[in-house]
Amino acid sequence: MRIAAGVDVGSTQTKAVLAGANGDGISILARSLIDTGANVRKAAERAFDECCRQAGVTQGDVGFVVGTGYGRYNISFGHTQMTEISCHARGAHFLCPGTRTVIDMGGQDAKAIGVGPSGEVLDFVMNDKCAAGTGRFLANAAEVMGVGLDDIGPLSLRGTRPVKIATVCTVFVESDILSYLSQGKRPEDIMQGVHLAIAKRTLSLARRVNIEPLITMTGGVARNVGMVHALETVLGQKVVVSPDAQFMGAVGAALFSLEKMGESFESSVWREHAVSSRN
Amino acid sequence: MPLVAGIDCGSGFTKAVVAAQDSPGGELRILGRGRARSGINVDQAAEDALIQALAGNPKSDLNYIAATGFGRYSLSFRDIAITEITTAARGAYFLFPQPGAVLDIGSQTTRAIAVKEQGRVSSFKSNDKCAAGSGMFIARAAKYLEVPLEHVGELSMNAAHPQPISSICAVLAESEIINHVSSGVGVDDILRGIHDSLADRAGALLKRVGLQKELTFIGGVAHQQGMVRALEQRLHVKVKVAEDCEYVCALGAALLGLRRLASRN
Amino acid sequence: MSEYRGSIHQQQKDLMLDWYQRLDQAAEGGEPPTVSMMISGNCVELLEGFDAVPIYPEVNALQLAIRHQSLEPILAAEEMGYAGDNCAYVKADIGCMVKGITPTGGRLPKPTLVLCNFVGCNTYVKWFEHVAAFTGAPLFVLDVPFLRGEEPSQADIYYVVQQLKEVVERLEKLTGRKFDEDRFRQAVAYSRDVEELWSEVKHLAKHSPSPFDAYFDAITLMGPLYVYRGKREGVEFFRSALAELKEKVRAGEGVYDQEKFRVVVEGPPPYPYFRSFRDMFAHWKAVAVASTYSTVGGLWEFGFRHDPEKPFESVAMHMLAQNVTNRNYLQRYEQIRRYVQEWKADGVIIHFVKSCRLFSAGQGDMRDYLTRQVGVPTLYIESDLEDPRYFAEAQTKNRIDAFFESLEHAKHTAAHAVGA
Amino acid sequence: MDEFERTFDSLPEILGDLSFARVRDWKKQQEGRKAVAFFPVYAPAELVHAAGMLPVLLSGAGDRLDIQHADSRFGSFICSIIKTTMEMAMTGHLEPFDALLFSSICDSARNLCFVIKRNFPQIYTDFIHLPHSTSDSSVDFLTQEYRRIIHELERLGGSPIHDEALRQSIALYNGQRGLVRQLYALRAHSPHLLRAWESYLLVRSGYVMPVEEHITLLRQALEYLPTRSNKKRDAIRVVIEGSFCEQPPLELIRLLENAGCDVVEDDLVIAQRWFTEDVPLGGDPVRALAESYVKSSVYSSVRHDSQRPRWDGLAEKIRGTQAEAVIFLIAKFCEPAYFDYVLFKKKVDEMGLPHLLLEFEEKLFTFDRLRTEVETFVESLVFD
Ligand SMILES: Nc1ncnc2c1ncn2[C@@H]1O[C@H](COP(=O)(O)OP(=O)(O)O)[C@@H](O)[C@H]1O
Ligand SMILES: Nc1ncnc2c1ncn2[C@@H]1O[C@H](COP(=O)(O)OP(=O)(O)O)[C@@H](O)[C@H]1O
Ligand code: SF4
Ligand code: SF4
Ligand code: SF4
Repeated sequence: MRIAAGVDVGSTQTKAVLAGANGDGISILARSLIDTGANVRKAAERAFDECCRQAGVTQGDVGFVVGTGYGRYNISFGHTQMTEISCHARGAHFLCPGTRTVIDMGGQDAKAIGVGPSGEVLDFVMNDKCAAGTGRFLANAAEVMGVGLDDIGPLSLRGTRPVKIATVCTVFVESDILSYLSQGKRPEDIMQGVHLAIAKRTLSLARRVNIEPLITMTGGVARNVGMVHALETVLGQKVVVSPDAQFMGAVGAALFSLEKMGESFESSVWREHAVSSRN
Repeated sequence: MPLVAGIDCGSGFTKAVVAAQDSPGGELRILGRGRARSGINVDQAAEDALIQALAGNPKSDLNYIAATGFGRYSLSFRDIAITEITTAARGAYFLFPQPGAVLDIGSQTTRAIAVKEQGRVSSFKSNDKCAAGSGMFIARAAKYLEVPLEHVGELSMNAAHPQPISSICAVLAESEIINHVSSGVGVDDILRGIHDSLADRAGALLKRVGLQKELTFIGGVAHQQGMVRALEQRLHVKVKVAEDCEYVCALGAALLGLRRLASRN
Repeated sequence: MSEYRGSIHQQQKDLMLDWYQRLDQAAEGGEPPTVSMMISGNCVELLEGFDAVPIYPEVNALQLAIRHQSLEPILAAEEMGYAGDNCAYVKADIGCMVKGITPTGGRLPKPTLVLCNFVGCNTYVKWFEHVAAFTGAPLFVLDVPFLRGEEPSQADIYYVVQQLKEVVERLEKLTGRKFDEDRFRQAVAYSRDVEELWSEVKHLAKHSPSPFDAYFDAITLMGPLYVYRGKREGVEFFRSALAELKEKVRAGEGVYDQEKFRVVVEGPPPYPYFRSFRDMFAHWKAVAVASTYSTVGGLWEFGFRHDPEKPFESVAMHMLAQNVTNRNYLQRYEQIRRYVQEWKADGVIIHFVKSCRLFSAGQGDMRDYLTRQVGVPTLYIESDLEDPRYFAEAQTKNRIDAFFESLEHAKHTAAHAVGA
Repeated sequence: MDEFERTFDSLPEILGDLSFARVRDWKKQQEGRKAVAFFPVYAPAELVHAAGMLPVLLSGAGDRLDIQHADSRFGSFICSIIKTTMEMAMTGHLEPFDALLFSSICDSARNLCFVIKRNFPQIYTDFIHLPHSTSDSSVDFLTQEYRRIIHELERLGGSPIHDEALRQSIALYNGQRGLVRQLYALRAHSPHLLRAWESYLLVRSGYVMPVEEHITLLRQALEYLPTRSNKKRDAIRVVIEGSFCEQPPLELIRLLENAGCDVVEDDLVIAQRWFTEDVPLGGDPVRALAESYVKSSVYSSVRHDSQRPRWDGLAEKIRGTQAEAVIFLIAKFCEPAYFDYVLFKKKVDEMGLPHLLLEFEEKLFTFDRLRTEVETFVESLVFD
């Protein structure tokens, strides 16, 4: 069986996936997730090692590695790089067949991707200059409220009278929340307000691409049930979430790796790509 | 002798100044100043700040209370509400009596004001949507660089190789800053980098209202010498800082309060 | 570097230099007379009748941007009160005026006449109003009715011809010169020849590989096209250009050693990042086989020619219906569709420039038309043509890479279906 | 007579009604007759009226519609009214209309016209080129252009438009415009009798109700208002300039007044005055209408006349009303207004008047920042 890897070096967390292909199709062999931290290069290596360990293979067994995410050019062992946009589309197409729209909410950016019938990117928009409405916004809110990341989602679901969050600035939201707390508002209502605010913000951006079903949410924030629910509320449509949502970029990268292995390495674009990335 | 209070209900801190003036145009006596975290109960914060400012005098002696700042309308015991832009201009002009540009950087807002004779506002521009240009940015940075806010100023003063901050977002800048730390960049150089980026943003606003050779810098951030230095170097201007810079709006309010009082009786 | 550098690039430089010298000379002694005009649907032929020289503020503005000098005048204009969202061409031009910056290097004369031939661009009317207000130069607004239908009506043509004659009278008064009708007719004849040659050049891009880039290279050829269209030098220039490019076709030489993608580009380029923008395409060996921007000054590849038999009418016709800016938005859709299909393109790049609502307002709908109706992959990116502050290099590269990755992937899956 | 006061409460509903119920009703009553919507700023309503159709101004969706689809058609840096109009079209709100008219006011609006044409081919959508020059040939041209529109309307309505009918329509609209001028004169003279937001409602309602009804409304207003017992306010007399197309939220207009401004002149929906004098009734009515537009329109940022500069027009307004200040109330991303601001500002500075620039969007949620700016402006004038 052919083994290939995808490594998604995100701003916040680094994800690696090993995928294998044999006669009866493609399967995910291992996945690993670590905080990116300051040393991007190291993070990528650690994530990759961890994957190989899980799968019980050596790096030598891995035929091809595609790097993606904002830190993709820092991956020393990658054969080539691809944008997270292509990878998320590819991954979603594979794990959630029929996907036409991908909404990726990561640590520091949010994207919407229009996906074609064969998993190709039709169109996309991203917010990467302002942390408003990203995972970071939520993480901040959670911190101010003294709630763990895993709990904010469930908490917000319990809200009944969501508060109105005026600001979208990740910094100023603190003071909003604090004043609501001291006004005696219930944490679940505040959290629901926060989630809805982000959902609105994200969708106003996402609507620049034609949002069509099937809508798949990817990225770490997809692990937040409250956010998924908020998106569905604002959209008025169902949103699909794969258990591997946060790994979607890495999965897509791994799939591309397999495709690369399936063809000769002479394809000039890939070469040039790999070279240009080093300098 | 009329006793007047100016209260600046800022988004971060509430500041009060109590002043007296025996005759209109006569010499002004500042009885005291007070400062309290704003929180949500504006009256409470104002009360606390006012008590300090009254320096022992009973509150009942006050003839007039002028409220200013973001929370001015929430202050129940006010005689008048005036915007923080008007009061900033008045206060600044009182301290440095000549027309020119005034820069006010507070917790959540940055303002550039062009001031003309008698401290009248001729034009102004403000930024209150994005934290990247505000005192909050520094306050946060100081927090996770584990530097007390009071020391931010001189640290950044001593920066030898300011570390530019490329991100235009206070939040995205944080990961950038963390990378700097872990790659061994000095805290002072990082803080100065932040001050430089703040100075550039302030510069954009100031240019819109018109900036000459000099600039009066007020608001809490003016405490930070590093910021002052950054402004001087990036904008090539002489920066004048009022001592007790974050009380300037409260002072301006008190001054206008006195005028209203005079015109009343 | 990837792009084509033939002898015509030197010729082009020389021609433009001559032009600037004549402007400098006019700034010196007030002779020859000069007329500032908009590039789009310009009536440069008319000026020949007075031996007058055109001034194209846009050309100056874009030169400034390419040389990374546009920000200073833009900021100067914003300090005057122009909004961050005003067309940056205007801000750069006005900014230069007040700051005494000379975008061309040489001096610029105060125009004998500010001729506002705004075709389709309302912003242009404001621009020239302001220029006139700030310089005190006389202003003539040549009101070109926007193309509401497929073709201009008799009333439209009559209206424009009337005004062209008013312009002639005005210029006779201002220059004290008699309008030379024969020179005018001669100029129109030269234009016809230039258009014939230029159109042939455009059609060479149908070959694969294309001998030149119909966006980036076309822009370098646009200077002579607007300044020298009505002159013999123009005819000679484009004759040699055509010969040179034909030779490349014969030799099978393309822009890149191996042409990988053929695209159509809509919208003006980000001049402040012209070089790096081009590299982003070169990186993927993607060549533009056609572009709408190169038809701002005139749309000739579909057959229109000036006609010395009907000089005034054909000039009017050109202004009304044969340049991309005065044609209606749906005609631009149609133009792009023909490019995609007749020039055999793999995709379309829409470059939204915030300055220019004429080009950009509604490009989302255009993308909808192209992807759904025409079924061609379309990339939509935003920046600006003059203001360097709106170009995010990393993000733009990311988007362009993602686009070509998906084209690559589509070709690849078409070839042999691997994966899911 | 305080039942008239109640009209001020009812009008916002009528103006904000995106289902255009009144238009639907009108069509029901007038079996088979058509309604024609036109995008700001100007359209020859007389032609539509003479065709027996109902002319209605499309004035955006205020804060009553979420942009869900329009953003994907019109990108960043485009004003709100373009997007809300597109949104209304894409969400079926324009269904009551049989025709849409646009004109050459700005590049965004022009492109919107053709985008709508593509997406809604069933509606007759047309673009009127209003000349940007004032020569006699411009009058000839516009006459031809109007004849073209008349021809299209005749096709749409299935019956010819006679000169006599057109003359009657012109006479009606002359009357309406005359009353609006009186209304503005009243306000300029005694602003305490008519608040800006009230006159705005009175005038703008003339764009959605039949002109005959509107004339009645204006008559009643002019009768009633002088009898009001409001007392004079100590406020600054300001001219509002820049809101000729996209309209500010009503709350913003109120905010200006509460901050201490008396609005004595404004160009909100161009105050529907169009022309500086009545359109002549003799001769060829089509030509008369064209001539009035070319030669004697009230100035606006989307109409160009190198003979009579707009900034002189603003100066006249200021002098005519003894205004003490100018507030430039400009829609975000409105390029014509942005450009004119520069030369308007130059003029107002020369006149030594203070001025303030405010940017708005149809839809605003928080007014705090605007309030602070207006109050500061007022304070800078009242505190000596
Ligand atoms: N269990 C969880 N519940 C809610 N949010 C989570 C959880 N795990 C991660 N996140 C969010 O996901 C973000 C990281 O997502 P990711 O897609 O990896 O971002 P990036 O790729 O930019 O590093 C974090 O900022 C965090 O807010
Ligand atoms: N002693 C100090 N040293 C350094 N910075 C200070 C000091 N005091 C206040 N600041 C800065 O000033 C900001 C508050 O300024 P202030 O003008 O009071 O804001 P506001 O009026 O909006 O509440 C804080 O965010 C902090 O960054
Ligand atoms: S608004 Fe807040 S989150 Fe957005 S860029 Fe500014 S600081 Fe960053
Ligand atoms: S708006 Fe567009 S066409 Fe008009 S001047 Fe600006 S760039 Fe040129
Ligand atoms: S508001 Fe201004 S930019 Fe928008 S459509 Fe109206 S005139 Fe054009």
